[in-house]
Amino acid sequence: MVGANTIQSMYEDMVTARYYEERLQEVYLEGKQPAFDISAGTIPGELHLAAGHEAAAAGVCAHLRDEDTVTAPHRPHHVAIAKGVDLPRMTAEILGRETGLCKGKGGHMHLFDPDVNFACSGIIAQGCPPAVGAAMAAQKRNEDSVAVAYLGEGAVDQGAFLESLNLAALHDLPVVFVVEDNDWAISMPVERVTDVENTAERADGFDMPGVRVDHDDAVAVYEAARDAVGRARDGNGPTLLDVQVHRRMGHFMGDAEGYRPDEDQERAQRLDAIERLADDLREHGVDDAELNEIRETAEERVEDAIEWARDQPEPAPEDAYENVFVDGTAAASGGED
Amino acid sequence: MVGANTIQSMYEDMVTARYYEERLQEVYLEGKQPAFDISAGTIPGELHLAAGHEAAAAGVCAHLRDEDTVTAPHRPHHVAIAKGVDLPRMTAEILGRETGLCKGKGGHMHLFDPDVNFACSGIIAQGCPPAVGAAMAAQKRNEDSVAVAYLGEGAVDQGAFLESLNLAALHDLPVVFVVEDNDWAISMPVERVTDVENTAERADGFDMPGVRVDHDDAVAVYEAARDAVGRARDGNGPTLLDVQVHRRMGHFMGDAEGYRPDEDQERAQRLDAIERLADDLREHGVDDAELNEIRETAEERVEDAIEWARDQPEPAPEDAYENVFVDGTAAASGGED
Amino acid sequence: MSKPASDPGTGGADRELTMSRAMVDAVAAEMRASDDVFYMGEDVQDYGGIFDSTEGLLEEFGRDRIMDVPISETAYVGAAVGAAQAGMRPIAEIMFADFVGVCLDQVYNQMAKNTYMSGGAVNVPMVLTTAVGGTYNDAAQHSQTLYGLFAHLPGMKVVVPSTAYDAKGLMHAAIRDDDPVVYMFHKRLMGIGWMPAPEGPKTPVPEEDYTIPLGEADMKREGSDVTVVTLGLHVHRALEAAEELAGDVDVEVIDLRTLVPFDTETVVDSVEKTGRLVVVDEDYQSFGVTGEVTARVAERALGSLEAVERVALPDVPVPYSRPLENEVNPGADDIVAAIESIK
Amino acid sequence: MSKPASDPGTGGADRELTMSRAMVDAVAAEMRASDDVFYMGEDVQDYGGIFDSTEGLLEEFGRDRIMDVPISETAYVGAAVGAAQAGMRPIAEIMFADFVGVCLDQVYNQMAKNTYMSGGAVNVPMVLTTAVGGTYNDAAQHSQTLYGLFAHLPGMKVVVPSTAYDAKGLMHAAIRDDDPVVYMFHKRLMGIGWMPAPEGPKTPVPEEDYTIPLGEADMKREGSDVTVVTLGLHVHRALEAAEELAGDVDVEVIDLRTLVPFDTETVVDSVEKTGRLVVVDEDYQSFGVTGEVTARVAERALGSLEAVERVALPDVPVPYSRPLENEVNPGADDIVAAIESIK
Ligand SMILES: Cc1ncc(C[n+]2csc(CCOP(=O)(O)OP(=O)(O)O)c2C)c(N)n1
Ligand SMILES: Cc1ncc(C[n+]2csc(CCOP(=O)(O)OP(=O)(O)O)c2C)c(N)n1
Ligand SMILES: [Mg+2]
Ligand SMILES: [Mg+2]
Repeated sequence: MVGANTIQSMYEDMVTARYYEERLQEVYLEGKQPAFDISAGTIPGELHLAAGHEAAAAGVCAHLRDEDTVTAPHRPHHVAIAKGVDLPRMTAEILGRETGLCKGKGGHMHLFDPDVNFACSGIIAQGCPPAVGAAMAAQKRNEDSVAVAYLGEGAVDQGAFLESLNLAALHDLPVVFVVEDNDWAISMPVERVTDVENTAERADGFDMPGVRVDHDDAVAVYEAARDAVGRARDGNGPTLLDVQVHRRMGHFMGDAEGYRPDEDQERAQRLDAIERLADDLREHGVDDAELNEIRETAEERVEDAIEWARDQPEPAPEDAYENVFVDGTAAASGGED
Repeated sequence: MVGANTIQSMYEDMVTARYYEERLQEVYLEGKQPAFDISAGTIPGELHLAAGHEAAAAGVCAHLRDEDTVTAPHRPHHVAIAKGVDLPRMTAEILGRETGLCKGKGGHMHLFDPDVNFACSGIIAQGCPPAVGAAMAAQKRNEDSVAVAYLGEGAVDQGAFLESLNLAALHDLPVVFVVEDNDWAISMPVERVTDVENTAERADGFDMPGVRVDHDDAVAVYEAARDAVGRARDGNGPTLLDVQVHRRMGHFMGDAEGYRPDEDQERAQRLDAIERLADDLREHGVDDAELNEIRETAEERVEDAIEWARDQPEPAPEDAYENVFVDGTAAASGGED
Repeated sequence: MSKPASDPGTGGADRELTMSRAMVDAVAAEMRASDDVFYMGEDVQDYGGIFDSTEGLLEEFGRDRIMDVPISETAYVGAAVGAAQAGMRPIAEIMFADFVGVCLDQVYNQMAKNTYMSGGAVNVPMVLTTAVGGTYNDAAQHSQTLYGLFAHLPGMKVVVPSTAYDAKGLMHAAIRDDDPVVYMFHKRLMGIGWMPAPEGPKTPVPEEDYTIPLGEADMKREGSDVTVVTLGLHVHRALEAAEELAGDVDVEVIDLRTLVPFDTETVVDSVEKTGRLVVVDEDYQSFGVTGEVTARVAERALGSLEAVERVALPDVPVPYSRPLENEVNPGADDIVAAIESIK
Repeated sequence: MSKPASDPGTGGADRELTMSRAMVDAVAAEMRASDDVFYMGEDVQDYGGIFDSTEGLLEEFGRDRIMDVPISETAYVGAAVGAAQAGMRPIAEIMFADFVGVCLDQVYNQMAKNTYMSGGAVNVPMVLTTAVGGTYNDAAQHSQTLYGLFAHLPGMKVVVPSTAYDAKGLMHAAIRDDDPVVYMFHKRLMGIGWMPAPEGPKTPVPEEDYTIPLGEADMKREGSDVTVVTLGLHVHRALEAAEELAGDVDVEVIDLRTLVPFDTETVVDSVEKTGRLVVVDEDYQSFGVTGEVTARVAERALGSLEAVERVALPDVPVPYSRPLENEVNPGADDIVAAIESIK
């Protein structure tokens, strides 16, 4: 059984993440209207929001500690929030500010918070091998920390993922692979890119347990992840979790989803893991006033982060030459050295 | 049932291939004794011989026509022979001669014979995607030709192979993947690189039939391949065949196999698919005189090829600048243009 | 067939097209002409290509010829290699050039080498299309051009159009070419609704087919004082810089258009006239395009060369934040400064 | 710490080592000093590395620290990235540099960029070792050096030793470096039993630890008439050429030793002295090392530069057959000819 406190804590993460994405959407569109120009506004570049994915983040990360490593793909915010990444500095990073997690160099697809061992990569499935490596480090050091690699269902046909399964299984490494199956890889429905209905089936061929969670029910994810993270932590090797989630927004901001049937979009709105979890909390005796309070607290946290981030300075142009190497070797092997 | 003619034809391929490798081994060592110098002698560079793999070549290629495509890896000769590659010109290529299949530019890991649609690549598993592409071309053109990609058991953890399985299954492409499991990837035994006992298990997770042939019994391979090639030709999609073979020689010439237990090497010598097939032929009433004759004919063919190849001229140095592009664009975008 | 941007197209009657429309125009014409041509990529069907590279093709050619593929670049780029060797003329798209790292082996060890390794027994008539470039804050993994990487590895031709007119002619040439051609289109030039292009790339484009031979640079502006050699987006930034300096410095702007084969003659002739060379590139500076152009000139016209400057990405990954990306991606102002420093 | 080849090591008492022994010596010392150092690669356990790069290490350090890995370069090179970010100091080997195409993304989009993309919040203290080079007829997919490819992509340091003395010092420096270092060792220099090395690479090597700072080129021979800039195997070919010309032309030979960071000063100073530059490289000529070296000199010392020649692989894949490979891989005779053409 999953206790009320746990459910409430997941609920907090999820409403924070949802509200965060909704607010980022608004901030992103600032300066991009009426004509949408990707390079204009408060947040330029691509922005991939994860509304509808929250259960996969909260349900798994509930089992993680700061020492545990998480790698996320191009759609990382909900996972970052559940992993405890510093929200104001993450927001400052997304806004390209000097005090952002990465001094404005990374942006929303490349968030690094070493305090909670969170990292991401914008290249499909390429977060998997480094997660395997973090797990390898833990194993070699006899530490019981684990690593979790998140990826989309569109990423499961990429060599980096498949090779990682084998390497993790071979060394019984403490890794959990979490596939967030939102049915779409940009405009490509899952049937267009693989014949395999759920990725958990692939685990078998790598001698690894694979578990499918058919609904984005945070409690169900939590339970599946308890086993998976527990196995890893106990030295019993990796697990593949395949979690059904729903993409409530476009692939990236500006995606009009012309390719997407209305019913599919409606279904994503209807099947809301957050509402489901609110019902669970109500069953545990949490009343609507309390739920409201949780939501308000989350919203305040998000607003504070955004407000703080907006006030942060942009980096100075010459900062661009720093940080290629940590030892201060000149940025430019060719430039004005 | 497999008829005597078929068995005899496979036997011919296999004894040809075996004798070819034995003779190449001798030719390779010419000029490399007493001190072994890889760049000296009649055949310089790496040489990967396939003695002990013959059943996997003969059993599958028996079902193929010239129009069917085969891609082979770094250990290609037995497959080339079974596919009907021009033996004298192949030998001339291995000896680096002007009249070789590739004018001396390819060498033994890069043999191309478009007359029988044979190609190879020395990069692990990278022959798989082009085989998928050849199958795609056949499907688009409504031709019933098929493609076969050969790879070693050490290659099954490489992204190129795994991605290819998915793409082939997705489009029901006429491809057969043939894994030649010789238990070793250079010095790495299979247990050191994967937990999966036979690769056929991996096929499942890509929605593809996987068939393991546990002994390098050419007749068993033939039967498994009949189904697999037949399925492909009939438009019913790809199959993965995993065939146990045995590496009777070192990984490459010069490999002293210090890492290999004596029993393992002895076992490889003992389990000889060619002898097994000779027994089958005897059961079909072929007597030893006839078997001898087959072998002698094969040996003569090999000797002729080697002799012809030795007589061929080396390419002129300036030929090095030709063939970067087929249209005669200067070889050097930078050189003396 | 090569025409200066100042008078592109065959006459005033030509429609003006964006670069993406011109590119698609050529693909469509080649697909009509031959069933052997087909297009594979991610999101090329219903989406029409993230950067409009296949917009409208699905309707005419259907899902067998405009193929969405799994996110398995190694598998489908390699499949294009195999299909090309089997006699078809596939076009495979890598959505961003930045992603070539997941499939480089198929690109440089197979696609580019099979012709040579086979002594010409086989050839690989395919086109590899890919989007390049920054300027919209997409950070280190989605903003590279990697021109130098592709051009360094032998066996593939490399094309970089800067205008609609060139885009069409180069695409016709690329598809008809019997060798593998990498066709690198700059996102900022495509004329995509949500990524406004500068003025230059939209040009008149003839309805009829025409090819621009691979290996011919194009003088986009004549001048006598300084030679600016560049490609892609930076052709337009160089032209802007040239306009800004007009009257003061007479700047010649050469658009390389293809990196392989390389048109050494046009570049050298120009420097022999002007004596001054500025090489401008959006790729990383070191071990890339700017070094190569400089070296070719130094080898052949050292006596004429009075000064040389390179303006390129200063060997840092592309940073996200606006002031940082602006700092490292050469602007017209940086080109002006470089010209002025040696004029 | 940098020492000319004419007097390598710390004194006559030093043992002579092959390059592979010197490299292994440094790895072993670093592994003794820290449990964080471990080595992953194919055939690095019982085989000791196909090119002797780990010979003898298994016995001392066991299978947990000298790890054979599946033929999954993306997975294990990426695992090294992850382990390095977690604070370890992994060494990952790509058996041949030619294979980097199967894992380039982990190399250039992750290993090389994570430090920058994180604004320095994380770093990736790993070493990527890899064998390079031809001369033994291993053809197009097993003979490349790809120096230019690695050096072009920002965020990784790139090291190419040419002697045992340098190999040890550079390996110590590479492992201790807090940034990713690509350590490219030439097969022909390793002193492998079955691939005889030329005379030069086997040198006296001190027992004790020492580092050679990354970014310092080494003058392997002083001279006043012509500067030859090169690296790897071709240092020895250049020295051979210099000896051959001794008395006639006084040749200076600079061994770059590291490509990133690049020691521009040593090269430019030399050319300012000699006025003549020959750049020699085993990698493909265009868009690579020879162009970059030439451009750096042209930018900074155009006035002193009287002549320049490039001698490199002429943009063809490496052919198999002996006369063909000999033709394209620059020999001492080609270097002599280049020097004579501009002396
Ligand atoms: C190697 C590589 N190929 C293509 C892309 C472009 N791309 C970014 S996200 C995406 C779709 C990913 O779909 P999925 O994995 O299901 O994640 P989702 O976006 O649905 O969360 C693609 C194709 C990329 N980033 N990397
Ligand atoms: C991508 C890549 N990595 C490594 C190698 C080096 N290599 C060549 S053959 C080989 C072992 C292959 O083993 P297997 O696939 O079982 O084939 P076998 O040699 O046993 O026939 C290796 C590691 C390579 N050629 N390509
Ligand atoms: Mg998805
Ligand atoms: Mg094997």
